[in-house]
Amino acid sequence: MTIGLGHYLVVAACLFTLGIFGIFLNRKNVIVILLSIELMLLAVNINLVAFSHFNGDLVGQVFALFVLTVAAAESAIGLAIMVVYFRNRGSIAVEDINMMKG
Amino acid sequence: MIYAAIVFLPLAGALIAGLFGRAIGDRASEAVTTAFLLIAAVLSWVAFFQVALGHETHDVQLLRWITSGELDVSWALKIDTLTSVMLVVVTTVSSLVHLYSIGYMHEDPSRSRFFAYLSLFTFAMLMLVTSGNLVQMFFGWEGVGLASYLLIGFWYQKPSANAAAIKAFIVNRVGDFGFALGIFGLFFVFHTVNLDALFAAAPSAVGKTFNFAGHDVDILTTLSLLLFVGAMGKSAQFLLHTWLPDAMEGPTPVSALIHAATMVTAGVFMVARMSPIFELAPNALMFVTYIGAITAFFAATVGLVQNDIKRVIAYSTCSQLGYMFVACGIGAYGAGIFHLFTHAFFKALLFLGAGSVIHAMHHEQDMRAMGGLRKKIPWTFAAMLIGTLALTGVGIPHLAGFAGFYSKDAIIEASYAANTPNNFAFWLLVIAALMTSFYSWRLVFMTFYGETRADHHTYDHAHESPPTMMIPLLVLSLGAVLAGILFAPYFIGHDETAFWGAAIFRGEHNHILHEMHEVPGWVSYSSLIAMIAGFAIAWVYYIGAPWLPAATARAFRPIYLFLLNKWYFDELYNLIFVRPAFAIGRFLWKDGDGVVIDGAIDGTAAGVVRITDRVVKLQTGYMYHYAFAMLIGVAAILTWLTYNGLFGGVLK
Amino acid sequence: MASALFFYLFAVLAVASGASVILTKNPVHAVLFLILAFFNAAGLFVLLQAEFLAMLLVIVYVGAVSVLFLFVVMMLDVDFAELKAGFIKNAKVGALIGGVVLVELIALFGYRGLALSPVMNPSAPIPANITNTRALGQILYTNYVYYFQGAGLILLVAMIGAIVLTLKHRQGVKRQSISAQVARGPATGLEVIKVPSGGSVIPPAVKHPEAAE
Amino acid sequence: MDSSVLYVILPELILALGAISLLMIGVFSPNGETSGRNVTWLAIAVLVAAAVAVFEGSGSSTIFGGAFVSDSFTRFLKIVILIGAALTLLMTFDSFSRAKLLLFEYPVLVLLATLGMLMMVSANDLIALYLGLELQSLALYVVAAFKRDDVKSSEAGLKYFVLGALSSGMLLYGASMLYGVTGSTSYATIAAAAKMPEMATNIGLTFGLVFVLVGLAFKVAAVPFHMWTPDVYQGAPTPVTAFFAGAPKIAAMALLLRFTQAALPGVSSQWEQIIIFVSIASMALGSFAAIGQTNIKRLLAYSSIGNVGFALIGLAANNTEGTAGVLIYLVIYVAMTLGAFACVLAMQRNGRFVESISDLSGLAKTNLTFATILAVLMFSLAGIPPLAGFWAKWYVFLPAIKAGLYPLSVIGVVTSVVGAYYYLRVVKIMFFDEPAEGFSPTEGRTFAVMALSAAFVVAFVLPFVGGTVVDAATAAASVLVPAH
Amino acid sequence: MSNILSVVTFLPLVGALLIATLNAEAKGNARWIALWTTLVTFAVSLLIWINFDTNTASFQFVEEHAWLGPLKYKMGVDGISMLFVILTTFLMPLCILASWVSVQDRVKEYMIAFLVLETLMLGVFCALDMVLFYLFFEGGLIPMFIIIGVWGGKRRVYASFKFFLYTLLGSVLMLLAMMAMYWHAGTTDIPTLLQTKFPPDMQWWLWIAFFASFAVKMPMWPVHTWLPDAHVEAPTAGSVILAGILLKMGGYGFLRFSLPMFPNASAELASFVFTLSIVAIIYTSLVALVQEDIKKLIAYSSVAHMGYVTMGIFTASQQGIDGAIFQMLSHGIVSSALFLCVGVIYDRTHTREIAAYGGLVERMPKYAVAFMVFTMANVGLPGTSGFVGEFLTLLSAFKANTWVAILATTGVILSAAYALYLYRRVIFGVLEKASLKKLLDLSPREIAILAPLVLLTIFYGVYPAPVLDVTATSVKNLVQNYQSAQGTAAASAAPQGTQ
Repeated sequence: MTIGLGHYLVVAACLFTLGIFGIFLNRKNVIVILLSIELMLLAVNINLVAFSHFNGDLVGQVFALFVLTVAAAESAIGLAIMVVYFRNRGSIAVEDINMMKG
Repeated sequence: MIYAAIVFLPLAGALIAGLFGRAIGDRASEAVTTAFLLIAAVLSWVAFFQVALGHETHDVQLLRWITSGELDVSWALKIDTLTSVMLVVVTTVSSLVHLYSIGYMHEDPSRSRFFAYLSLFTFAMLMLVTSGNLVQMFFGWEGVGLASYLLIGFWYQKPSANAAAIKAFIVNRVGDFGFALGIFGLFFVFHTVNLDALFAAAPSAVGKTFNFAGHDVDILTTLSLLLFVGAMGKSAQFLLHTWLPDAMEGPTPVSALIHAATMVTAGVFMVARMSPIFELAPNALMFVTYIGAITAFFAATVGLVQNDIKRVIAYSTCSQLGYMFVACGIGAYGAGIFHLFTHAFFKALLFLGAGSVIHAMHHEQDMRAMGGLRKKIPWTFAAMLIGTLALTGVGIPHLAGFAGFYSKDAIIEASYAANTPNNFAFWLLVIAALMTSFYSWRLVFMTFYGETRADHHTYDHAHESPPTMMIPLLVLSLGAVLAGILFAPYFIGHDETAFWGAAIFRGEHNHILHEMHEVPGWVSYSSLIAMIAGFAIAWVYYIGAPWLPAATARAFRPIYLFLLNKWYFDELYNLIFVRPAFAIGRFLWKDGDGVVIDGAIDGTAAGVVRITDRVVKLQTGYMYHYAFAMLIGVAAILTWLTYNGLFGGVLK
Repeated sequence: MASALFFYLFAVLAVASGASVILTKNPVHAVLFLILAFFNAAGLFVLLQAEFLAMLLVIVYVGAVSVLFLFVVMMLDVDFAELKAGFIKNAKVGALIGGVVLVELIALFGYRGLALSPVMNPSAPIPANITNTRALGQILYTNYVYYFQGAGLILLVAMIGAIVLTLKHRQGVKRQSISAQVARGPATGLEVIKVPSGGSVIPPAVKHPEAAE
Repeated sequence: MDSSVLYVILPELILALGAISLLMIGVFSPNGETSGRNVTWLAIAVLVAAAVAVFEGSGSSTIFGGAFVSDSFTRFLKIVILIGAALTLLMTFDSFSRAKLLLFEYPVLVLLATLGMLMMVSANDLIALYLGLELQSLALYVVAAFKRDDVKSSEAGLKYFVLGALSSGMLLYGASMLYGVTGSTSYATIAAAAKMPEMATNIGLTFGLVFVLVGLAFKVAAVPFHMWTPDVYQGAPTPVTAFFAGAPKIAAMALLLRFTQAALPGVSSQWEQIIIFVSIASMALGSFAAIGQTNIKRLLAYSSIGNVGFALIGLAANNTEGTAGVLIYLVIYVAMTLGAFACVLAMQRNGRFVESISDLSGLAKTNLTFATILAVLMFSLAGIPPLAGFWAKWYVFLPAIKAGLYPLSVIGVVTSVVGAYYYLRVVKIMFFDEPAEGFSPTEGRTFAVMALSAAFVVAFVLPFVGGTVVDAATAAASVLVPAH
Repeated sequence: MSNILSVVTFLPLVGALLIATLNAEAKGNARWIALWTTLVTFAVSLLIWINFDTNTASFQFVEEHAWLGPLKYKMGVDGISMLFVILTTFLMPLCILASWVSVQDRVKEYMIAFLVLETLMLGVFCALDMVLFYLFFEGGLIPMFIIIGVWGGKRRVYASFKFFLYTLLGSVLMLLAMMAMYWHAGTTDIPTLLQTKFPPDMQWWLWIAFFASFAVKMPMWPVHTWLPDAHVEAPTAGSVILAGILLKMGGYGFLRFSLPMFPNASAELASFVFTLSIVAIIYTSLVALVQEDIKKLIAYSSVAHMGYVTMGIFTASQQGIDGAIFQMLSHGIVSSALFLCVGVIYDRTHTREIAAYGGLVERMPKYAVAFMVFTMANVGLPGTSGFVGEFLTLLSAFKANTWVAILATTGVILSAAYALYLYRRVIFGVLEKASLKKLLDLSPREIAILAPLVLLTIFYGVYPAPVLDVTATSVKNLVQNYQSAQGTAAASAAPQGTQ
């Protein structure tokens, strides 16, 4: 039984879908949304590394490296915005983020 | 040159009176218009002698009018015998009416306007009769309609006058609808609307057909009929007659001029003018005969029971026009025009006489409120008497008679000679003659004889009219007496061919004028008998046994009401045309435009707003919904492309 | 065989902990599950011979980012009792749509297999005889310097952003201004006030309260 | 690496170094408000300097192993972006100083975001695309929430961030897929691989393409990836919104153009379908949803969604004229949008900003100049000739007709009529309704932007204005999509 | 002389700019500048007319400059467009005069709007580039929208939106068609396009698209309902422009584009147009009969009259097209005059309800005369300008299809009915209403407005040659080309038929 590219991609696909699920199924907590985004990026990284490995090309890993970097920056900004929001609103419940609509 | 003067002097008068009437005053307006008309009348007689008796024809080109492709219409005057006869009739009667109106209208505040209208009418009528092409004729045709409209509605404060004016215009337009289509058709077939060219080309179209309204029909018959529809409207023939009695709402001189002597005869003139076409369409002519005979009969029946003095004369006019059309229909155009000519004198006389009566009675028109006026206004009575004698056609066969005697009897004889099916034309005309005699004398008796039924004040103040009104009566009386005897030889007698020249066309098989002189003797006397019978009955009813009319009316109440209500034509038309038009109009407006079209538009707008509301509701403000929307988008696109990719093979 | 075993171990654990991240109600637990997921992903990376990235994942993510999350969760002091329930409202439709995507993705890899481009000429082939870290290091600062600088700028933005958003200049807090203290001399540090007889001394700081800030 | 590379990336260098220098200046200058003001002016100067640098560039060059490209296409867009960014900065002073937001960080972030946009425009590689995009996006997330005491602003930032992160996740997932199946992140290689006949039906390529396009569609706010737009436009401080509506859209559209036409010409039939779908959806939604709006910023948000739909028509046509059309559309769109937002900024009463459309009531009576300018912009947005908005539509529909996209074109023009309704409504409120209380006098810099954009919109019909833009755009487009 | 068309087109714009520089309080100056501008424009346009060569069908006074890319700024007139230019410049001073007193609010903007509108309208008739044409054609919506919306009546908002969106919807489809034509012919130059033969299938679609625009503009039934609303709400001068010129753009468009450029489609779809025209004539006449608002009645009658125009145009014969052009010009004079007449009494009593009037002739005899002349022209009485066009179009309709002619001719009856009914209710009758008892007759200014219209109405009724001569050659050329196109289509269709 050899583990091929497809296996890794399926794992990534599952994680990616879970990440998306996490964003719109979660009604309560923004933090979980941020975590979901991390999951998606993780899935992307698995994809990239898997492709890199099976294509014999290092670029995938370079890409993954930058994705990791950016993801870290993104979390920082996301958390900062969340903190600002929390200060204004006293809540991070997703259902409360509803001042503007229509 | 004089022809142009004849035509345009009235226009000049109209413009002066109309535009500057206020500045120059009513008196000056009257003077100018009347003077111009008198000049025109004199010139017309000159022209008559030159053209009709001197056998000349003239064509005067004035101005280019409508030029478009092969259509080339000019303002031009075509003067031949027919025209000159009409010129004489129109200008003479018109000038007399002008003169008469000076007296009749002297209390009216807007006299200058009245005279402007009268002159304008005269101009339009002259344009009509002098026209060398159908479009200019149409101009005159509609122009007289306009003037008629203006004059009927002259007393604009009266709602009835306004209604009558509109009715006159619109019913005339119905006729014009046919006339216009006739013109279009002639142009379509012959590529010209100029009379001479049309007449030259007409024989080539005999027996040919063209597609009209989806059917292949005979060209000349169809076009003649269409033209005749125009004539029916203008000449108030059966079915399109309803406007004429109502037109009596206008001042009486107007009735005399327009609704007796001139405008209503335009239809007859037109049929005579177009004789080169009609003659080639025997079926159309037959239709003309039918309509004419029916009108003569129908109008006479209604005239029997009317109580308004002017309405009686109006129905009489209508009836007499029927005679003229019968004459044309059977090919005796000369007789028709001759009757037109004489009728103009005595009918104008009757109207102006009636005007004089009305003037005397302080604008009372109901004969039931008159009676015994013989002594109060003897001159008027005399004039009316002459008119009645002329109208009923009093005369001794083969010897002499009043004007109507010559012309009317000629038509009756011709109608017999024409051999219409069952001689219907002849019999209807004879019966109509009887009725004519009856209602004419009824009018005389009710107005001038017996005890007065007017209130004392009115009766006591009844007085003879001023000279300006009496002079026209005198002149017209002369005409009513003499027109027949003087001109019969030319119009229908032995000089007839030379007199008419090329103005009237008769087919090779048309020998009607010859045949009418050879009818059996009883035919010649039939009209005389009818006339006497009518007189006798009238005498019995209104002098001998004054209770009889009421008794008869009671006994034959349905018939009486039927006649009194003019065969219920107005009601019928109201029911099937006027009210539906308004109802449909309102329906189309409110439901067609309002509900359907605007409803669709506003509905679309409302739909847009509804969609907007939904779309806006989608924007809930919740992030997870936004994310969800994105996911749906992705899923949809992916599914679509996958479906195509996996199963469609080609991604297109 | 062993690698297959490990693959399944890591894969199942990664997916399971990923699922737990979004399903658990307590955000602290969620962060912890995320850490677990990252660990397992790092394991997968090792299987794919991307050791450097595996280590990076552990160090950067587990060591820094996740801890940051935990820190924020604690700091915000969210009332967790309030955050329970209320999750499953549109779950069915959501699951359907999400499921469709997932099925399509998996179908993509399973049904036909993922056909790779026939023209594969790697721009940076994986060198055979040097370590993964070295190989990456060799190209990262040369061929990919542009990206490297770009990533640096991104981190700069993150830094500025985090500061500008969260740094609060609280009102009424006395801050030390070293330069002002150092630059203080007699001219500014000393004020001679003539006290009027019978009056009181009002310090300037009280007279101009805004200057205290 | 030789110095010619530096010359090619000179504009980016100016921005990067400028941003960092300004950051230092800001940090070390004592007075908050004054330093914010000065730094903003300096930032404008940096942007102008960068624009000059772009303008001075010439020729086509690809550097950094194909990751960065500079040609007339990129130069065209970069100039528009830089001008747009500079003008938006020009509008910030008054508004921000009132809101006590005139911090030096803002211009620095704008500079960095702009740098990100320039990188996006020049991106010729998936990684470069991603990095540019993120540089821009992260800065934008921050500035959206910049009014940190304001709950709406922070909500805007949060929404923008979460959804933006989701979209970049998708984009990345797609990018990874593309990388996987083609074996490269470079556009050129991807294009070469995608041209192979067997790749035409490659599902992996399709999936990658879809996910990347979805990510980009999010950035240009195309339906159904637009949902963030109205909320963010409304919530963010107005100058920030003005900035959002302008430059980033151009950059994202540039990405879209280059990505589709340079990287994936081989599978154009696939992405054309997506673009058509997204374009129709955007035009329709932009037109319909805007009708119900009462907040002018939300209105402009929907308007921008609709406009993106129109711009995408040019891309769907997929020919030189179409690409040129998109470029022309973008220029005109930016001009109109900046003007419109300048007008929104000028809507202040007693020192407070008002954003309700009904606040414009009867403006023609109280301030005719203002009303006229806004009316011109609205008519232009509605696409009425001879104003620039008409030409924008002309230049995108023309290629669509050439490409035979009749249903798309018909739907497009019909929705443009629906859309005209809400632009007209603004005019109606200003001109037909009874006047409300007038606005405070407009600040000079804001007015300059208003007037400038109105003047541009009106003068576009003249050959030396419109002609210049059209010629430049055509030249730029022919680099990307050579005329057949 | 070489750029006289540009001069005449943009003169009003110069005037508008001049007014824009004025102080807002300077109402009087704005009026005078506007009046002088329009008068000078009229004078210049007369100069064009005088120098117009009636013997050639080609475009005259052509000027051409480079514009955007392949588009050219190209102007020129031929026999078809010449007179519309004159009509426009002629009506403008009257509009300005008509607004002299009635418009007191925002005079400056009002005058600017009108002058801008004049430029755009003139541009429509002079443009020889399709896109340039479209520019002017659509651009006119803006000032008209403002005019209706700002200076209009109660439901002005509804009316202005309906007007704007309705006409816009029509013309955007035309825009797409223009693009398709551009790709087919490679140019937007109208003279070149006139020589271009489009494939019959394509013609069909193009025809439909152009029809969508022109039919709305015209307006033809059933897309006419914007017109009554727009007219009712527009200020007097706005109605005048709307009826006098804007409606003519539709007819002009048919003559300039549909008929000559898509002759095969025109022939195929002529019966469709006839049907709509007939419905328009009868339907709207009946609707006019029951109107309670004077302006609405006149508006509906305009729709009916435009029915003759479309009918005449699509008979594609010399008489039909001559008649259609003449009808448009005449309608431009007559319906404008009628709207001005309504304005005269509206200014005095501020109502347009027919029921609010009656017996006006008592107090306003001069007015009654003028109104009568226009009513009669509206009815199509021979001797007024209304007759010539109606007559020619009906004449040609008979040639095309007798049913069409018959049904259309019924309009002659109906028009008499509604027009006279209106006249009766407004002018005739007893002057009972207290509000009317102190009315004054026409002021010298109003006489100055109406007198030229009265004169022209009668003059062109009696002597239409100046108009018909101008159009003749161009129309002849158009008809010839149309017929030869039918010939070639038949020839190319024949071999297919035998296969």
